[in-house]
Amino acid sequence: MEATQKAGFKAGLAAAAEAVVAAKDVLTKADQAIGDGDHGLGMARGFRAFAEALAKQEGGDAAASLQAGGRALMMSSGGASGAIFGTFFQAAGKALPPGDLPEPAALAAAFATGLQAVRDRGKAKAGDKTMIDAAEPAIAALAAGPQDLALALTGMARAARSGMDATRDMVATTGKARALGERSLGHPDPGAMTFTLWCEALAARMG
Amino acid sequence: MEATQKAGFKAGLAAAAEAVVAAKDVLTKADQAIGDGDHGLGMARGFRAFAEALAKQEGGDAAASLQAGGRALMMSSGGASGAIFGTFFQAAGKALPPGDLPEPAALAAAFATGLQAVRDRGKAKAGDKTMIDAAEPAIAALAAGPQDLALALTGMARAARSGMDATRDMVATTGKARALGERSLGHPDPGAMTFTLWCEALAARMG
Amino acid sequence: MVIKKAINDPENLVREIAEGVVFAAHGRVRLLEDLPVLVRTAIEPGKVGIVVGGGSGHEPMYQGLIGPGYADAVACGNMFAAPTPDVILAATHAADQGKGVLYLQANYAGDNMNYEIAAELAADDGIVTRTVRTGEDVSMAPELGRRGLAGSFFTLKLAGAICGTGADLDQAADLAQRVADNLRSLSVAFSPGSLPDTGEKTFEIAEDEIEVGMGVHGEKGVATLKMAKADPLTDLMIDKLAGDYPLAAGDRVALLVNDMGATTLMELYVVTRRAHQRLAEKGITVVDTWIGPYCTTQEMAGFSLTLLRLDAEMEALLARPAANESFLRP
Amino acid sequence: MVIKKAINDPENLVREIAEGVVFAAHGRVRLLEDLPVLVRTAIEPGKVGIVVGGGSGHEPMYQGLIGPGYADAVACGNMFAAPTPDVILAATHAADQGKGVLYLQANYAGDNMNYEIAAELAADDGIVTRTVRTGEDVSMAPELGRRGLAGSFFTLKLAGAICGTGADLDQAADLAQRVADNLRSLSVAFSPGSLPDTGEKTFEIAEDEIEVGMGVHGEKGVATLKMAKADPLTDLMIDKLAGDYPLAAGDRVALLVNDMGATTLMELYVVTRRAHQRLAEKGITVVDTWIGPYCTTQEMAGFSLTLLRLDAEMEALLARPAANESFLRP
Ligand SMILES: Nc1ncnc2c1ncn2[C@@H]1O[C@H](COP(=O)(O)OP(=O)(O)O)[C@@H](O)[C@H]1O
Ligand SMILES: Nc1ncnc2c1ncn2[C@@H]1O[C@H](COP(=O)(O)OP(=O)(O)O)[C@@H](O)[C@H]1O
Ligand SMILES: [Mg+2]
Ligand SMILES: [Mg+2]
Ligand SMILES: [Mg+2]
Ligand SMILES: [Mg+2]
Repeated sequence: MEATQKAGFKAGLAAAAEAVVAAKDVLTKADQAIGDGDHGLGMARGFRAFAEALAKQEGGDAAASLQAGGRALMMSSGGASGAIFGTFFQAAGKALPPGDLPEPAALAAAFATGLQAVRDRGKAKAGDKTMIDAAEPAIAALAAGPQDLALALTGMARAARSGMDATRDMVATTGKARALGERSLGHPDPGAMTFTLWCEALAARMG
Repeated sequence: MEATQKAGFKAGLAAAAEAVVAAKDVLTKADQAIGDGDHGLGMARGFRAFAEALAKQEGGDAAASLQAGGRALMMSSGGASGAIFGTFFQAAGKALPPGDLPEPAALAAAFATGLQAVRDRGKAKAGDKTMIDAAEPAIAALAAGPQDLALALTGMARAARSGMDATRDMVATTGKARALGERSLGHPDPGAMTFTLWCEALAARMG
Repeated sequence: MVIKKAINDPENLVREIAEGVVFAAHGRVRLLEDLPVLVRTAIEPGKVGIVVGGGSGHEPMYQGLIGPGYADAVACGNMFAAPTPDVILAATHAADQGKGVLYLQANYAGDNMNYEIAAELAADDGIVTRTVRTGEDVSMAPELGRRGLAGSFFTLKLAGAICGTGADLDQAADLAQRVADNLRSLSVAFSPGSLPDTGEKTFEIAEDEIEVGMGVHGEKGVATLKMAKADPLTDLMIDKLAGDYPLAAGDRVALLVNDMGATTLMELYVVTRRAHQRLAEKGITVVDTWIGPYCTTQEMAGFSLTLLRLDAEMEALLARPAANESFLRP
Repeated sequence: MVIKKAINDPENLVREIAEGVVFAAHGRVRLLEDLPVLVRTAIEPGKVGIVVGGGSGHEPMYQGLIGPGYADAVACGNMFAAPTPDVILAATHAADQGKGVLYLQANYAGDNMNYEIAAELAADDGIVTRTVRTGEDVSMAPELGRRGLAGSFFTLKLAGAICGTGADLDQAADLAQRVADNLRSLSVAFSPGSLPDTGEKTFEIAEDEIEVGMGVHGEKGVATLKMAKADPLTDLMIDKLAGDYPLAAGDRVALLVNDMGATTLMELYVVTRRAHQRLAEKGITVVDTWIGPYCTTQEMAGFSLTLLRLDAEMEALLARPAANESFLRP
């Protein structure tokens, strides 16, 4: 097995956070279509705080990065996505064994724990047109993927995007879009988009 | 002296009132430029009431027409122009000797009394960019005009219009336009416009 | 042009507004049958009556400002047009408790003349009246006879307070005049309002400009500014107001931050904050603050700031309880 | 895009709004140093604390709704974004008088989750909390979990009233839940608001159309209507509200006619009038009426109607005096 990974996981998390911050406008546009138009603003606030927490962190323990970043995000984003993504990262960080560079399988297990915490917190399930529809197939792909972290993350990102694309055909049943019913059809879910962009940037930096 | 007059004075007053009602939009536009944009609405309300008062009036006594019409206008127009035009017609009517068809001289004297009442009420003087700037030269022309009422009214209307035109070059010092100072230059005074249209329609119907 | 307002036939608008007030006041306000006059149903016997009212379209001024400690009767004019003398006269009769009636009006030619005519008719009917006019717009030179803006709220509030203490007509009018003399206001607009009868905008404002010093009827301002942030704009306004008296360190004022229609309360809070800071820098104490829509110009986006310089009597009266019957209900 | 609002740097907006409230409250409200939390300075000892707060941009909800008989502390979120758990937790600590804290929030995913996390953290700190959510938007099917609109005003007002009588946390929460269960709201919009951070409209509405059933964040409505006059529009809304319970002849309700931002009070009075008439036709008694901006969506032109079906206890509590510290001041 040849390691393709080019950067540390912490650097990857930092790059992924910056990518979401940079996508502020496109995320906001997505939320205008079916929500209240603030998703990009909240995620930019949250992932900026995530990146700042990483910068303050001593060392590069992945579990600590996810926990500190998730907490910072939760306490600065606000809104639904702040609670959801904050819960996801915090719970994933708590579940991850110590170490700077996680194994793909361990990371997948930790993310699965994070996603379960999201389900417990928000009571949404697959098909409800939320970030879960990107995260669930993405984490499954990571779990089933190669042993090489960078390659595995690339597979994860690809699965996230097709999960996000599938949200276009879903009628929202949770969050602000649920009132729209059929009017939410045709638009991707903003939170699924954030999760996808995050995965893609993480994979790109690590690969 | 050949009488050119084709209609009774009461019919003339009714036609003049209708003409102002019909000019609602142009008067409103004029008030938008330097006032609050309601002059046409107020005058339309007032002159409609004027015409209704004439319709209810038995006989055709000119003094009674002016008084009843003026009172109806004052109690329905509102705003500055309601008080001003109402005062003008009421005071003029009180000053006019009985009879269906006034002599030009008597009418001029009555209108002069009406205009004095306007001055007393509103404290404006010639040059302040109000209806006075149309009414003053108009009444002077009527007083100095021919013995034939229709011809005299035609002269009155002509003088009113040139008085109104002159208000374009005046800086308002009274009414809503006074705050504008130089910004009021170039626009005619709405009340002067109403007075002019009224004179023109009266002259046209009588001539 | 589609008029995008929740109204019916504009012909009936003034009456329907008044009917809304009556419904919302749940028996405490009635409407005369024949004329658009709102009247408190239980005016305190022996009280000096207070009559207000101007053109409609500025709600809650004046239709919403009726109640104990406020007006006893409101004469409702048409949109932006002073009420006619017969309407004011009917309000006068309804408000009169034998102690005379105080007219509180803003200084506009139409209001001045219609109230004057009404006062003459009231005198014929044996009712003594006194009239106090607010004219506090610092965008105009004083010698022009300044127009009244939202400051009329304070004249009414303090006149209402002193009438509640059993003051007679002259005492009430003298106090109201002192209030009027100590008011200063200035307004700015970001976007115009429109007349409900026609849907037409009252004036145009460029995308990146602010209109400064408009009247309350959507009259154009006396100048335009480039769009500015809240703090410098507030500073400019407060400086102009305070400099106009001029106020001195140690002076005490009441502050009114008035929404002209579509300005958010969020913005008013931001402006309030800066107004307090700027006044504090000058050593001026803000004793109390009112924020919200008090005198509007339809859906105009913009706000006005009003200062009332207080003396001890005014300050005590300002603290007296009062209640509007259909608006500003906690 | 020029953002035509009287604000400064949008980054500081939430804090500056809160500072404005503090200035306007003249010592009766303070702001925490590190977090955007408004707190009454003199909470009655032994009282159940009331914490409210959601996204900002809806003023006066909730920043303006603090005072005796209203909230004890307000957790301020960013524009249209639920406050974060640490902010809510700080508000909880500030409001707690040892008798527990009642959270009153509107049913939105963001608010639900952030309040839930805060409640868990508060429990860790030994503070008992209970949460009541308003969700009264009849434009949504009940099984979707309806979102909360301006009706939250009544939940707060009645919870504030019962807490003023010395009720304990469970009594207060049970009453608030009964209020929430008896609320129904529906909103319509004529023109959209815009986000202060970006200047972007929250959605588009055609020139001749009305959006029906929007959320309070500028979410699109569930349907559009052709522009209609006030009376048929009001009838449609009242019928939908009354039919949803359904209300029966003899029922008694409170009515809230809420301006969503740029709708004139003139219009609200016209709508109030018709709402009363329509309810009377159904034999329903309107016990009391509130009119004005209570929950706004920036400068959106539109309004919502809220009914609260009353029982005897609610009706008595509704009449108890209360005071907002910076808004709705008579
Ligand atoms: N219960 C939930 N579970 C999972 N994700 C959710 C849930 N509710 C909302 N979300 C996610 O949050 C996104 C909206 O975030 P954002 O716009 O920032 O918050 P808000 O809806 O409070 O304005 C949605 O697109 C969705 O992906
Ligand atoms: N003091 C005055 N004397 C004479 N005419 C006046 C006076 N004040 C106003 N006017 C006339 O009234 C007109 C404005 O009328 P209108 O727009 O109907 O009333 P308002 O100014 O109350 O809105 C002005 O154009 C002017 O001709
Ligand atoms: Mg959103
Ligand atoms: Mg006018
Ligand atoms: Mg006018
Ligand atoms: Mg939001």
